[in-house]
Amino acid sequence: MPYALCFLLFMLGLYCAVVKKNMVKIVIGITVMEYAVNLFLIMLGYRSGGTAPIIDKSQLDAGLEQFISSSVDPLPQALVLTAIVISLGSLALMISICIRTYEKYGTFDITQIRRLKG
Amino acid sequence: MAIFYVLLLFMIVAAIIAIETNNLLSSVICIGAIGFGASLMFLFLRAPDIAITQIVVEVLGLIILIRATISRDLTFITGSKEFFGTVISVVIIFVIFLAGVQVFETLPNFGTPIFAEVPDTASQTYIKKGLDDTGAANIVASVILDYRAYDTLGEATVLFTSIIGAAVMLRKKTRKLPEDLNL
Amino acid sequence: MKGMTIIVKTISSWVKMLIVLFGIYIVLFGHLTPGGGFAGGVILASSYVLLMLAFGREFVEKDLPLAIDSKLDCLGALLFALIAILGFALGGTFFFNFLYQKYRLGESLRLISAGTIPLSNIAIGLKVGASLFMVIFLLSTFRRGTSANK
Amino acid sequence: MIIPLPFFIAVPLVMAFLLPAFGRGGKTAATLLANLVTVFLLVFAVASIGKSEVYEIGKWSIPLGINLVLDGLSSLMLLAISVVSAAAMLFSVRYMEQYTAKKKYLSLFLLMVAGMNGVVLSGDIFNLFVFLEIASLASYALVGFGCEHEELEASFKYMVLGSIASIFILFAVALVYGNTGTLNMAYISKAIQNSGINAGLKFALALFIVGFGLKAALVPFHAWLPDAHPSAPAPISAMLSGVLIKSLGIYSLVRIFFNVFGVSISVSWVLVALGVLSMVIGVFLAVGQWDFKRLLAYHSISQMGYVILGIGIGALILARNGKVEWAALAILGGLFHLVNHAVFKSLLFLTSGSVEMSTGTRQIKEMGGLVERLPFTRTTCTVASASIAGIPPFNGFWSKLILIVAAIQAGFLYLAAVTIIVSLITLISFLKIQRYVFLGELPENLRQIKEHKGSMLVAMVFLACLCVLMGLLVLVPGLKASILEPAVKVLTDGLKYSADIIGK
Repeated sequence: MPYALCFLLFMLGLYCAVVKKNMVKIVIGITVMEYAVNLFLIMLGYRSGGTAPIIDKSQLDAGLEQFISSSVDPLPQALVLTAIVISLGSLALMISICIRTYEKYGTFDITQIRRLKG
Repeated sequence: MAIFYVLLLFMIVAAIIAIETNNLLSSVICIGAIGFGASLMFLFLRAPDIAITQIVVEVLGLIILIRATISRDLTFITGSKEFFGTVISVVIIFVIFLAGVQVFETLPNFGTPIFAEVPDTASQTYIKKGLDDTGAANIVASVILDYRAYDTLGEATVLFTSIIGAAVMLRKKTRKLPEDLNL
Repeated sequence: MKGMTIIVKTISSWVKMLIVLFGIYIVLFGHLTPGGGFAGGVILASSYVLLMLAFGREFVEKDLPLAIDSKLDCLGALLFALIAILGFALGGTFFFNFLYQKYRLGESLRLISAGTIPLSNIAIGLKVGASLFMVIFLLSTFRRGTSANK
Repeated sequence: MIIPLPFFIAVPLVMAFLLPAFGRGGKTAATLLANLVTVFLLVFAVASIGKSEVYEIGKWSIPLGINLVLDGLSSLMLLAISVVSAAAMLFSVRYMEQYTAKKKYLSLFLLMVAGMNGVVLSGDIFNLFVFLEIASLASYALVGFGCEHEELEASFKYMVLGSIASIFILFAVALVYGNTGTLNMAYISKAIQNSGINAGLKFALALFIVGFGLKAALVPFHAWLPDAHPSAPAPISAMLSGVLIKSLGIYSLVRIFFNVFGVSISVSWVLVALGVLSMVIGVFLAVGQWDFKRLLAYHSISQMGYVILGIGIGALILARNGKVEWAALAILGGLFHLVNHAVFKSLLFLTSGSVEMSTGTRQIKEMGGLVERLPFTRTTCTVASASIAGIPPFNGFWSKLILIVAAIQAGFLYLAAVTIIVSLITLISFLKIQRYVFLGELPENLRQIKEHKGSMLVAMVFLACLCVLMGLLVLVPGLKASILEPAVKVLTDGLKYSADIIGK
């Protein structure tokens, strides 16, 4: 069930990116989609009542069995760390394109920015 | 468990407001709300690394987004909406949603991750041997900077690319004048 | 933009130190505690963003010129690539954790442990900090030109 | 001799990190170094022909670490990428003098090349996504490099659709991970063979098709291409049309479909349908265009249809357990057309750039009689046009012939007929270019223009020679056996991929 809510968030972002006519809104839609995917990945690795995949002194002294049987999946976390930075990079590039376009056209409305046909 | 539903619903409500409001600034602020919701969610999902990264990235991302909207002439969206097109898109997206929701039943239930069910997955090895193999107590760090360091090189490169790209897009003079061309 | 009042300036120049310290801590202890190069790098960048908001762009431009910032960006990326290539030169494969696998440097749960991981964190922190500061600086210095036509 | 595989990525990356740090005077040195890198990559791509290798990064055995895989298909793609990038880089030396920020341009160019090399060598599905993002982000910035009205609009459109495609791919990766618990392609394939494809994996495959289809601009996902490719500077158009849509779109799709998920009849029909749609709609949209580069861009969609059609027919035969030789012939046609298209389409875009730089316009109607002023450009353009229209003995003829023969052999007579008709319309469209651009009367305002020689000319002649000679790739058995057949074998072997990788 949490997966379905996460997918709903993804679809809301997709709706915003596809339907809206304002450049900043489109960027916002894409950002929402990225959040949804990141959340989905982390959820995949969650273990009920689990611990974070970081070993501290007390766990090391107690032997690692406890840690091994309760740690959540570290791999999706590594992937999401990568994905977050990628989305930040693409956000920066997208916003620069938006600002430059605004400077040229004086509007964020893509219905008014339509020099290219089809 | 309940906390996840609360946070997810909070994020969905914030997303709906962000999408439907006509004021770009409040839209951006709602994005901030989603981001902080996601950060809290990461914390409860036992991913402190991601929570920290998400929250700091969120702050910078908000600064970038606000920079795009503020100090522009219009922060309000005007203009008509194409009713027919919107309805069709909503219907299509709703159908994809209904089709997609079935898919999640093939996944293991929430709270019982796949890596613990299938024998010999990479993640199990990371947890068991991560400290011995790489010497890092933070298993996530050992994954991103040792086991899968190559991904991280790619990720740093993505950031580098986007910064160079942004510098290219925002440069002042873009073309040389014909008299400057010495061909 | 001349910046804000003297109170804000004074406080933010103190707070900036703390943020930089915190960022460095996050970067250096990335292999032991949550955090790491990315989070730390973003925190480092935000300290300069704070300065920029409080003092104005010209001040920051003097403190950390854009030319140097972009060189730092390249340097961070190159350092990370260098770690990868050193792994090749000393261990035979790309990204080989030569310091840990070969020389067994440091002991577990200490600052100096985990071989190349802290070094990679430092390189990434440098790179991320420099590049994110640069993009915000660029975005905020970009002024609407006169060529906007409707 | 073969260099360690990561160097295909590391060398352009390190150079790309280095170039923006050069001082004011370093432009010539930067250009020289960037050209050296592309030539270096070309040399080593040629040296890697016929080899196959699995490289485990950081000495972590899979699935712990990430592996790079060099097999026939990757090495074919590497060859195509390095040939086109060497020519486009050479062309840029002079062409990009029109713009400022050349060092940043060179850096982005090399990042794009590194991203594409990373995609074709990667054996890990998430790693493939990361490198796909590098190449995509670099291409978004390069499309808008001129920062004029149309360029910005095209760049934004491209970036929005491209980002949505990337997120779809990431979501599909997440679904695959959630269902199989691994990210390595070989292990995913093994898990799928053990437990079969469930609904989640089917949905992931659908997302992959949409995502990679968007990147490859197959009809109905083509909306961005006719804007983005003409707006970019000419060498970048050549790179985008020549190799980017192939390595990010077609290669990734084919790799995942054939080697990871395994061929199935329904998806093969989807590929055939996408191929026919792209072929027909692309060419009809192209005929009516009067903008030189826009016309070429629509032809790219159409020609990508040929590639995906050939591969789709091959997949269909394999999925029906038909004769492997027939499937191999269809796939050979598709892959050979892919390589040929990389060469002749990038040549066409380079010639259009040369024409645009001399005349200052892209509108075909404003040109005419350029054969007097631009004789070399005209010759190379004629060679490329003959290739794309499928006139013997140029390379396009051979691949189209193979495709038609394969379609007839497999019993798809109507597909063969469509292929021939589309080819004829392509011919008409390029006769139009010859007629209005190079023949006819020279307009008054173009009397004084002169041809740009030097590096631009060298790049064009290099590609034109390849257009003439590449027929040998199928005619000489030795070349065929060392370059094309290993690539075909990777696809016809299908799911044996995982056993090969895990076994090594």
